[in-house]
Formats: sequence, structure tokens, C-alpha cells
Amino acid sequence: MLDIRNLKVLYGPIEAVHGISLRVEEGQCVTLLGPNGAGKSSTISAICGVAKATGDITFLGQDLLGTEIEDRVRAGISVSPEGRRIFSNLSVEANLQLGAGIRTDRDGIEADIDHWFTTFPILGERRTQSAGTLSGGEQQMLAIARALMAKPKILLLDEPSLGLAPRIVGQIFDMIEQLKSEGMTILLVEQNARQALRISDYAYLLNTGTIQAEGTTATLGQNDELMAKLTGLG
Amino acid sequence: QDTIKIGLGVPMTGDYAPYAEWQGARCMAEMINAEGGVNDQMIEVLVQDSGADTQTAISLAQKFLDEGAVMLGTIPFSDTMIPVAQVAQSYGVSIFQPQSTQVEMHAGIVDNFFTGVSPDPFTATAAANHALAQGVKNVVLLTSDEGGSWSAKTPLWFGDVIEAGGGKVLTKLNFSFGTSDWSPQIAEMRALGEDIDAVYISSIMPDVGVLIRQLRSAGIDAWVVGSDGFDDPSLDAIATDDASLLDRVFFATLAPSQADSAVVNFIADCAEMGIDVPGLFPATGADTVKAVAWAVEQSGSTDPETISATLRDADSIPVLTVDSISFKETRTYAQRTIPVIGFENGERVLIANEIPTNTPTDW
Amino acid sequence: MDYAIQQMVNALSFGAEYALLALGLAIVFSVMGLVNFAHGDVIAVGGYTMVAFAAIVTANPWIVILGAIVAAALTSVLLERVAFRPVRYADPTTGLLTAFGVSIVLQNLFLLFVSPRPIAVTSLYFMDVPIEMFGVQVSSLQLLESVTTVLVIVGLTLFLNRSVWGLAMRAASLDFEMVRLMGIRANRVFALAFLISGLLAGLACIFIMARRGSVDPHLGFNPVLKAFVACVVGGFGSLPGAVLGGFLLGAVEVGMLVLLPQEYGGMKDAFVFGIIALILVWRPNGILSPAVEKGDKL
Amino acid sequence: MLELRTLSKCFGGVQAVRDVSFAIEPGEIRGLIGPNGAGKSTLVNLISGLLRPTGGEIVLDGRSMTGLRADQCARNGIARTFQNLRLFSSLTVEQNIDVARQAGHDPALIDAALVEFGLTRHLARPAGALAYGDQRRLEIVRALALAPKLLMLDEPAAGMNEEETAALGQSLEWVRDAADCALLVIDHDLKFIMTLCHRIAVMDMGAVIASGDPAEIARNPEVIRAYLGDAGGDDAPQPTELVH
Amino acid sequence: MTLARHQKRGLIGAALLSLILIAIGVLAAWFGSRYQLRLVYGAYVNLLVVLGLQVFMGNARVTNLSHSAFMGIGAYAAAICVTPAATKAISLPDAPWGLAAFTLDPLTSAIIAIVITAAIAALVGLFIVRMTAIGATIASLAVLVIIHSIFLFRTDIFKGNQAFFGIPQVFSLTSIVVLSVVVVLIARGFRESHWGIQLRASADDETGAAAMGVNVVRLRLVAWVLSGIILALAGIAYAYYLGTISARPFYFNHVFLTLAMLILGGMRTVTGAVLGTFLISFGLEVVRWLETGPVVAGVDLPEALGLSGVVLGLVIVLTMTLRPQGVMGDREIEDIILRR
Ligand SMILES: Nc1ncnc2c1ncn2[C@@H]1O[C@H](COP(=O)(O)OP(=O)(O)OP(=O)(O)O)[C@@H](O)[C@H]1O
Ligand SMILES: Nc1ncnc2c1ncn2[C@@H]1O[C@H](COP(=O)(O)OP(=O)(O)OP(=O)(O)O)[C@@H](O)[C@H]1O
Ligand SMILES: [Mg+2]
Ligand SMILES: [Mg+2]
Repeated sequence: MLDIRNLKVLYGPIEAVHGISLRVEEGQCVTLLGPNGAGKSSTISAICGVAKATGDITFLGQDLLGTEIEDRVRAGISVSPEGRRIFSNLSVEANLQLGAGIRTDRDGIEADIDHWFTTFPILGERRTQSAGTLSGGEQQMLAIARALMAKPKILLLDEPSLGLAPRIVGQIFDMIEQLKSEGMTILLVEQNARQALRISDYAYLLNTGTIQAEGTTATLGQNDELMAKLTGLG
Repeated sequence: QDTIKIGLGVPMTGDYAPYAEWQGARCMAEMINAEGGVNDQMIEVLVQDSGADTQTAISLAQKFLDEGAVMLGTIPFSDTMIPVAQVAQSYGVSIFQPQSTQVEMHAGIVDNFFTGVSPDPFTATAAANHALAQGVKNVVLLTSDEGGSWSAKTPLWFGDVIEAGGGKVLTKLNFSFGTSDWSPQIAEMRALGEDIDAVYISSIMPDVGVLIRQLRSAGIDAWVVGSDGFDDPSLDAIATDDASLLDRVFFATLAPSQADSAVVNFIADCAEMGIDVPGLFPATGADTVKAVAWAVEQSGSTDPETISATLRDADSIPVLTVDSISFKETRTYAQRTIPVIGFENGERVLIANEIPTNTPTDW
Repeated sequence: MDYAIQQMVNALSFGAEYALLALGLAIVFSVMGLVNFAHGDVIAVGGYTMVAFAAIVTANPWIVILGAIVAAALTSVLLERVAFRPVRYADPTTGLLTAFGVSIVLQNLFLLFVSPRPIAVTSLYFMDVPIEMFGVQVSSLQLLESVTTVLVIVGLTLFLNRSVWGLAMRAASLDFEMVRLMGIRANRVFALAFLISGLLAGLACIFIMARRGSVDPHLGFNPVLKAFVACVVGGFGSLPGAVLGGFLLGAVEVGMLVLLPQEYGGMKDAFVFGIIALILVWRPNGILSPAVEKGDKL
Repeated sequence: MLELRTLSKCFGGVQAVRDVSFAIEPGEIRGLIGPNGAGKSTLVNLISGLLRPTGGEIVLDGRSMTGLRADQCARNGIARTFQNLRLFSSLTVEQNIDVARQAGHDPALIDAALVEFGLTRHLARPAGALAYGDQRRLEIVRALALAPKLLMLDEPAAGMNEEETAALGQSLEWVRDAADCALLVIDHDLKFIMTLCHRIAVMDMGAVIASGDPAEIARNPEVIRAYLGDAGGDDAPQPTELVH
Repeated sequence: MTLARHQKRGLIGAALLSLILIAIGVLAAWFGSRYQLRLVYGAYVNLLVVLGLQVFMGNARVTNLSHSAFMGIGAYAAAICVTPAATKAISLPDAPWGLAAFTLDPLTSAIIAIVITAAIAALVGLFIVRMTAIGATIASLAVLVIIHSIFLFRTDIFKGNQAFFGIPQVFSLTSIVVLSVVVVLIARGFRESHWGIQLRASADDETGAAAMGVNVVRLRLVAWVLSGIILALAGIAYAYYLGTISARPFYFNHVFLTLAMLILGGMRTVTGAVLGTFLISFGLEVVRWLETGPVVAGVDLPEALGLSGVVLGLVIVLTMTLRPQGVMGDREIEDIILRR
């Protein structure tokens, strides 16, 4: 579904990702792991067109590089970005409405918003509050819900568990599993390696902008040395 | 010296560009030069943009002086005229300003200064005399501090003359330049409950045009009287569709500007020569050039001090805007007739053109 | 009594004009945090278009009006494209100064290529007819302008709060890229905001021109200056704030004109702005922006 | 040293903090955990003066801090870091620290802290150009320049992997000893909190629902219900196994 | 007290700037025509204004549009004190409070003018510094209008749009060069001081700064008043050289011009302020010369009046779009010459 070859990400003169290749098949959940500054977020940014990149990014057979951010979203890519980036001056509800900006089915949108308010009741309680005043974790929930409002074909999640309480972390991973079982394709970036590996099919380990290891989670899971490195636990 | 240089460091851009005396000055210089110049010497008008900035104007004056200018021009604001005159003094050069009606310049601060017009009390008096002649009794004065004494004091002088002539100032109302809705002032006038014979205002276009129309649509049929600020082609234009709008409007100004007057003909001649002189104010620049040329011719000298002395002592100096002016008695401002312009069927007519004698003296 | 009512009507009509102008500023501000000092020059473009239309094309006032509105709207969109797009992500100061620059350029272009002097346009005089209503005199123009302002307020409020485009506009000022990540064509969001602002400028231009009957390079400067103050008083970026500020300013201004003794008339602007300043001391962010306690939140 | 007495904060209808009372002793490292929106950051905002309490009292070393502005609190020795970084991005690292420098601070301590947090080589770089992790560390060093009596850290380990988190924990212990101040640490990384803190307070719905040493907290059924849940999956670390 | 690294570097930078200022003055005095001397003097006056503007705008990063009015206050206050009573008897016959009845020496007058300007700045500043950035900017615009209306209205004191004349012309190029050097040192000193850095920090992140013990409101007020004092100096230098002032030069046109200077050079640094002032002052002179349609390299250029206005506007727009932080950005002169 998503096929990336020889991707380089550039911030001005700095190259943050040095020619990586990765694939996400339809219905799969693929995880990117790696320490701070490895280039995970940069890769996500490049896929949605926010960061400048070279190489090949093909999505559903269509070449993405050179297309506008908006067109990529309309092609079915949706992201919950690093740093959440909720619209802080809009209400929680308006954030979700904007998330469905490309949809036209009014009733469907209403229903989906209600769905999210039941999934994350705290958001429901804050529905008219301006999103900037939400707590860190509430904002994270909102960002994930907003990304899903677009009904994407592929969902890019950049550290969705960041700043969330353990109970919600569990809920988020359960939700990802659920989405996957409904056929959603997911590209996940996580620091929480164990949990991420548990629910994903395939994983890439990034460090300093290059891929250091990759494999199905089953094979990776057997590689103790690698696991130790990933989790830092030993 | 090959040419007779007149230096004009004046605003060609910015808010004060409409004064534009340089346009008329250039045209007049070309006319004189086309006839062979003065005493076989050509007149050269040096023009540079001061952007209405005093410092720049002074620097430019210095530059023109160093280049040998025999006469200078500046924007008609005393804050610029005074320091420019001070700089020019050591060169024996004077300033000739053809539009400056401010009273202040005549208080003896500088004496190397001429203005080709009479100060505001004279225009106010000329206008008031005509108003009295029309039987005006009750007047309303509109004043503003924004245009200096021109807009703040001229109406009061007008009122003084009216009261001296048996009339009455009903009230004074305030306004700002750039007003496009006069309804608060008009409501005040209606609330007076008395018949208003005339409304006096020293302001500029387009405000004046707006005032006239709004007065008329509010059913106030008083004379609208004013000064040189009225003298812009866009005033005539408000009556394009309804000539009667201007029927009860007149103003005292710098020069007769009705059809076939010297100024109007001059503007037409300039247009033929390919020089755009868009109205009375720009045309007045011709006076500067004409006066200098006359002085050079009379004295046979291009020494700046001689030129100034010749102008100062002459009984009668021919200029473009009025038949003649003289500085002999007044020293710094021109003794001359004050034209009063009115309208008939939307066309300008010269109503009066006399030297007022009953001018207030408190200035 | 009649007199008081008359002046109140006048105050309302002053306010309507300021509100209309302030709305044009507020909509652009709410989208990209830009304090658009060039708004007045967009109005002037409308005015000059009228001159050109009346002189070259036709004197039919409706066509002249249409021409002016279209020209103002197009100018506004064009300015967004050439001048404001590059500073889209920049801080408000940068935008403000850019708009300053644009305004200076436009004014000087008018001076250079048209004229520094006022040019009369008489084709809109017909809009200004005196009407007596309950003993109060209003001009049809005041009435029309007030009605227009009210319609614009209602329309804009619905649009901004109900439509996705409206939401996107409000969101774009803080995180433009994220709006694009919602699949919303952000360039169109900005173009739309400037289009609306330009249309409002065009409308304001009609009323200003109908009243003044002439255009010069500074046509919009003074009214827009007031409109800024209206925006700040109401709370910059808030549309209801802009409207409230506009009417408040109108009231204060007419009030000062009426109440100040003539000797102090010259201080009118000082008093008007002084009163406004006092309001700002009471509510530093404008009347309609509630004092939110942000804490460490953004 | 720091004592909170029935501290409360309302935002319109939302009671973000309600009647919170607790005390922090000198040299203590206190953990603060709780579900999202429990009011932890709000509590820190109240103590640091960024928000005004709607009720209650904050007392530092016997002096009331209630109602003081943020800058006054800071000068009285209450320092903090932010959940969303708030560095002065156009200033250099050195200048960022200078901003916070107070009369009573110890230059040698700052130098040592720069070494401890590995920032020495970045001194002349603009803070905005640092990697995210380094920015987090800079916030801590900057706060130390206030010569704080109490240092509050809002999710310092967020976005760090386990190795980095462990290193951070050690650095914080160093800070406590070297700067001789008490620490209040908020984080959702339980392992980090439970290793680092002597005592932990748990907040939910604005109120403190439990307080005690790590072992007590991990066993508390209320805490498990409100905060930990079944912590997702079988191979996730169970609370009890985190206690050392 | 020991100086921090950036403060030592700042000393070098300030010294370099001073040298440049002195050099320009000396060059002008040796080689310039009288006309050019006047231009250079004008440039130095504007430099003082721009430096005054920089002290507040550059450090607090709030756009101020009222600076020319404060320059006006300084100029008028000094003028009223220093102008001989005999002259004032003619020019200010109705002056209240005996303003027309005394004469002071230039130095005392200048000190009084500075004190008065600082006091008014402090009063106005109390309001301004509490507002949000855009609010403060528009409020400063209101301040400009208010002060201007007062100048216009109290003709008995200020003469409004008429000339206030007869001010002793005691300043020369030398005095203003010395003054500029002093002001550059003050501006640099403030920027690198503890307060300066705290203020710049608050511009980056106000909440963060407050939490680090920075009293943002008080610091802004300090910068605002300091800025007012420098602007008063500029006004005094203007009045003491021209001998005649009026309300007009202290209004919008001057506000825009000096603002353009600051943002072209870069408002965040003192070097930027200096650079921008001289670039625009001398650049405009070139444009003004081009407008007259000179013959350049054998080509007779057409007359293009009104160019300077367009150029000024374009400079602002292009600077903002291409280099929003001005030519210098965050760099002072020493950052270019010395290694970081
Ligand atoms: N806007 C930027 N400008 C310059 N360099 C950047 C920028 N954003 C990221 N980088 C650099 O690119 C590299 C990769 O950063 P990236 O954010 O992709 O890492 P990451 O793997 O997501 O790390 P983290 O776990 O901290 O989120 C880092 O060295 C970072 O410093
Ligand atoms: N300025 C504010 N205005 C309105 N509500 C607010 C404001 N700040 C916080 N809140 C609300 O108060 C509650 C507590 O927020 P707080 O930020 O303290 O949570 P937290 O415990 O830090 O959560 P997290 O772990 O997710 O960061 C939240 O529900 C939030 O929506
Ligand atoms: Mg990342
Ligand atoms: Mg929090």
C-alpha cells in the first residue's frame, strides 16, 4: 500500500534521514522504533508532505512526492502528529469537525463525533472547551480521534502514548488492535517498544537516520540482543 | 553664470504633493525661455522632492544655494520656510512662496521672504464683505486646529467682519480634516432653531464638497463660504449632475480661476506644451518665476540680493495669478486684490476682485 | 429630545461604518494574525475603479458599483498572493510591517499614476436621499449602510461558526500546516479570507464614495485607522468584538463632537482615543475577549 | 517546607484541583501521578504562580505564597519545567540560563549541572537548535539557576526511551543532592517514578486520592482502578513488579 | 562584577559600531559639501530615533508606532525652555504658566526635556506594557494621535502646525556624533545586560520567562522609558540644530520612515538599527537623485518623480518577505567578525 524507497529527509542543509526504504502492506500495522533523534518523526513528516524529502514514496500506486499535503490527505493518509498540534483556539468539537474536513456526510460526521465522546468520556465533558486548555493527555486523545475522523486508508501515529496515563495507554493500544482488525492500515512510531511490537506485524529499527534492523515482530521478538537494545532494559 | 536658477525643494510625493508649485514654475520657465529668456539668460528651475520633510527641504535648499540659486521655494509651512530662509540669508537669497497665506511669516522672524498672496485675514474679509453684500446676517463657523491658523482662525476673522457689519455668529462647530459624514454638525445646526444665512469653513476638498451636499440634503440652504481650499477642480465636479448645488457657494481665493482667466488660459497653454499643470495651486508656481524674471529684467542683474531688493521696492510686479502685486508697504506679503469666486449654472464666475480695507488687525 | 435621538442615529451610522471596516480587518486577522494596514488602500482601489469605469466604460451606477466591489475583492486576493503569502507563518509584527509596506507602495502608486488630488465621482449621489422618520432625519445612505452591516455580521457569524471553511479559517491562524493536514486546501482558505475582506472593503468603498463623492490616495486611511482601534477595543480577531468596538467608537466619537465645548473641539481625537485607552486598561485584550487563565497551556 | 492547605482551582465549571493538602519535606523527591486531566499540571501551575488559586493556601518555609505572581514565586525559590517546552529559542543556552540567574545562585553548581546533563558543548548555540532531549535537559538546568528550594518537573521523561529515562533518574538524584532542593516529579512512566521517588501522591479528578511510598501506592486498589487499569496486555509491567 | 562571554563580545561590538559612526562623521566633515553635511546630520538624528525604537521594539519585540511623538515631546520641551524669552514673547504671546517668561541654558533645558519625556513615557508605558503585542501596537498608534492632537490643539504652547522658531542652534555634527556613540553604548549595554536578556527571553516566551523570575511588565516599562529618553535626545538634537520645529515632523511620515530603517537593518540588534538607518538614509538620497532623471554612464534616465515613496514601501515589503528579521537578524556586528 505504502512503498518508500531511498527516502532522504532534509531540514535545510541538514539531512535527518539518509535514504531508507520501507513498506506497509494493506491491513498491516508497521512500527518504527528508535531512540530520540533517529528520524522517526521526520519519516512521518515526509510521508504527509510536511518535511522536504527526496526518493520515492508510492501510495496505492500513486507517486506522492511532489504532490501537495492536501492531496495526500485526500488520497487517504491521516496523521496524529508529534506534539499533538490540536487547534488550540477551537473547541474540542470543532477540532473533530475539522478532522472530518474532507468528508461530506453530515450525519456520519455527527455519529463519529459522538462515538469519540463515548470512547474518551473526558473529551465529551470538555466538548465546548477550547482545546488549548485541555491537559496534555486529553490533547493527545483529541489528536488521535481527530486523525480518525477523516476515515483514512492509512493512519500514521507518532508516539500516540506520549503523556498518557497507563490505563489510557492500554486503551489506545487496544484501540489500535481493534482498528487493525477492522482492516485499517497503520504506521506507528513508538517509544513503548514492547507494547508496539505486541500489536504490530512488522517493525523497523531506525538509528541516526538509517534502518538498523527490520523484520516481522515474531522474528524480532526472538532476537534478544536487539530487544535489549530497543527497550534499553536488557 | 549661464542660467538663472530657482531652487524648489518641495514635496512631489506624499500627503502634501497637491501643492505642486513646481509644475507651474517649470511651465512658466519654459514659456519665458522659449521667448529667448531674460536678458539672454535662460531660467532653470531646479526641482527635487522634499517629501514634505523639513530636514530634507533644508538640505535641498543648501544644495540649490551651493549650485547658485537666486531664489528658493518651499512648501508653504512656516516650520520649513523659516529655517530655509535662515539658511538662505547668508547667501543673500530670498524665498518666494506663491501660496503661503499664514500670518505667522509676517511677524518679522525672517525678512528674506516673500509670499505672492495676502494673508488669511484678507481672504476672510473679502469673503465676509461679499456675504454682507448678499444680506447675510446669521453665520455658523466651522473650525479645526488641524490646518493651523488657516482652518482655526480664518473663520473667526470672517465672523469678526460679519459682526462688525451687523451680523451675528450663531455658533462655532468643530470638525476634523477628512470628515465624510457631517451629520453630527448638521444636527447641531438644525437644533439651533434659527435661520442660518451662511456657513463658513476653511477646509479642503473633498470634505467641502461633502459638506455642501449634506447641508443641502438636510434642507439647509445657507451660503457655504470658504477660502482657497475650495479652489480645486473636484469642487466643480460635484455639480456635474445638479448645477444648482453650487448656486449658493462662494470663496475667496488666490487667483481668479473662472473660465478665460489668466490662470485657466495658462493651464491650457501648458497643456499644449505638453506640461500638466493640474489646477490653481500648481499654477501659482508661475508667479515665482515670473517675478524673478521681471526683477532680473528690471535690475539687469542676477545677483540674488539685487533681485530681492528690486522686488521689495517695486510699486507693481506683474505676475500670472493677478494683474500685479507689490511688497513696498507690506515687506513680506503681497499687496494685491483678493478674488471672490462664485458659481452660475455650475460655472465659476468672478464676483469681486478688490483689496479689502476693513481687514481685522489682530494678527 | 429629537435632537438627542438624531445624534444617536448619527452615532449608530458612524458605528455601522466602523463596524463594516473592522469586520474586514478582523476576518483577515482571525485567519492569519495579520493586521492589514493595506485595507484602506484596497478601498481606494475600489474608488479609483469607479473613476475609471465612470470615465471609460459606463456611467450606469450599478455597473460602477459592481466594478468597484470586484476590483477591491480582486486586489485583496492579489495582495494575499504576492505580498502576504510569504509572511503567512511569520509573527504578527512581521505581517503588520509588511502590510505597512504594501500600503505605502499602493499610496505612492496612486500618486504616481493617478494624481495626488481628489477626483470627483458623482455617479453614486443618487444613493444619498434624505428621509424623515418619526421626526428624525436620516439619509438613505446611513440606513443602507446600517442594514448592510447587520446582514454582513449575521452572515459572517454563521459562516465562521458553522461551516468547515469557517472553522478552518479560525484554525489556520495558529497552525496552518495542520489545517492542510486535515485535507483542507489551505491556500483557498486564505484566498477566501482575503476575498471576503476585499468584498467588505468594496462594500465600505461604495458607502464612503457615495458620501464623499471623490477619491484620493488617502481615501481609506483615516476610517481604517479608526477601525483598527475598534478591533482592539472589541478584542482583535473576534468578529463580534470588531462590531461592538465599531459601534462603541462611533458612539464615543459623535458623543465627543456633541459634548465637547467648541474651545476643546480640537482635542476630539485625543479624547476619543483617550477613552478607548481607558477601556483597554480595564480590559487589556479587548472587551469581548474573556480573561482566560492560561497557566502553562498554549 | 512546602505546604499546601486545601488548595482549589476552578475553571468556569471545571474543578481542576479540589482541596489538595500535602507537604513536601526538604531534600525529598516527591512523585505525583494520576490520570490525564487529573489536575497535576494545574497544581504545578498554582504552586508556581502561573494560576491563582480559587481557594486554599500555599506556604513555603512558613511564608504564604498564595496570590504571588509567577516571577515572585520564582524568585522565592520555586522553580519548574514545562510539559510543553518553553525555552527562549532565540537565545543561546548560556543566555537561557542567565535569564533565570538569581542573586543567591551558585555558579559552580550550574557548571556542574551543565556537565551532568551534557550541555557544556552547546553553550553558545541557540536553544531552538538543540535536539528535543537536550532541550528538556536545558529546562532543568535553567530552573536550577533560580537557586530553587523546590523544583517541579512536569513529565520530564516523556518521549524518552527506557535507557534515557534511567539516566535522567540518576541525574535528578544528583540534582537533589547537589542543589539541595526538594523535587516534585510528574510522569506517567511508573517505573521511572517508582524508582526515583520516596513518596508518591496520586491525583484523580482534582483531588489527592492516595499518598504513600511506592509499594503502598502500587497496591492501592483505588489507584489501580483510576490510574493503572489493567495496564494493557499481559506482558506489560505490572505495578507490583516495578517496586524495587 | 565579571562580564559574561556575550557581554565581553558586546563591548567589542559596541566599540566597532562607535568607530564606524565616528568614521562616517569624520569623512562627512572632511569631504562632504555643506549640503551633504546636512544630510548626514539628518541621518544621525534618525539614527538616534531608530536606536530609541530598537531599545524597546528589539528587546520586547512589540511594535511601537508612537516613537515620533515622544521625539516631539523632547523637542518641544527643550525648545520651550531654551528659546529666549524675548522671542517667546513674540511667538507664544498667550503661553500659560509663565512658559514664555524664562530662558534656560541649553544643557539645563535638555535635562528638563529628558525628565519630562521620561515621565510622560512612564505614564503612557504603564498602560502600554500590560497589553498583548497587537493591542499594544494599536494603542501606541492611539498615543501618537493623542499627542499629535495636543500639539495641534495647544497652539498657545506648541504653535500647532505653525513653526516654533527661535531655538538657539547650538548643535553641530560633532555633537550629534558624540551623542550617537553614547546612545549606541547605552543601547548595546541594555541589550546585553541581565535585564536586556530577560526582556528578550520574555519576547520568546512570556510564560516561561515569568516562571524563571522575570517581571515582564516591569522590564518592558524600563525599556519603554529608556526608549523614551533616547527619543527625547533625538528630539533635542533635532531642535537644537534646525532652530525651528512644528508638530508635523513628529507624525506618521516620520514614524514610517524610521520604522522602515529599523526593520530593514533588523530590529533585534543594535547593529541592525545602525545599518538600516544608514542604508535607507543614503539609499533614499540615491533614489532622489535618480528621480531627477540624471545622466548615468551616458544614458539619460527619464524623470521618475515619486519613486522614493514606492522604494521605501518596497524595501519594507521585500525585507519582510525575504528576510523578516532584517539584514542582521539575530547577529550583532561582532558575530560577523569574531567566531561564535
Ligand atoms: N525542524 C528541524 N530543523 C532541523 N533539524 C531537525 C528538525 N526537526 C528534526 N531535526 C533533526 O532531525 C533529526 C531527526 O529528528 P526526528 O524528530 O525525526 O527524530 P525522532 O526519531 O522522531 O526523535 P524523537 O524520539 O525525539 O521524537 C534530529 O537530529 C533532529 O535534530
Ligand atoms: N486554563 C484552563 N482552562 C480551562 N480548563 C483547564 C485549564 N487548564 C486545565 N484545564 C482543565 O483542567 C483539568 C486538569 O488539567 P491538567 O493540565 O492539570 O491535567 P494533568 O493532570 O496535568 O493531565 P495530563 O497528565 O494529561 O497532563 C483538565 O481537564 C483540563 O481540561
Ligand atoms: Mg519524534
Ligand atoms: Mg499535565
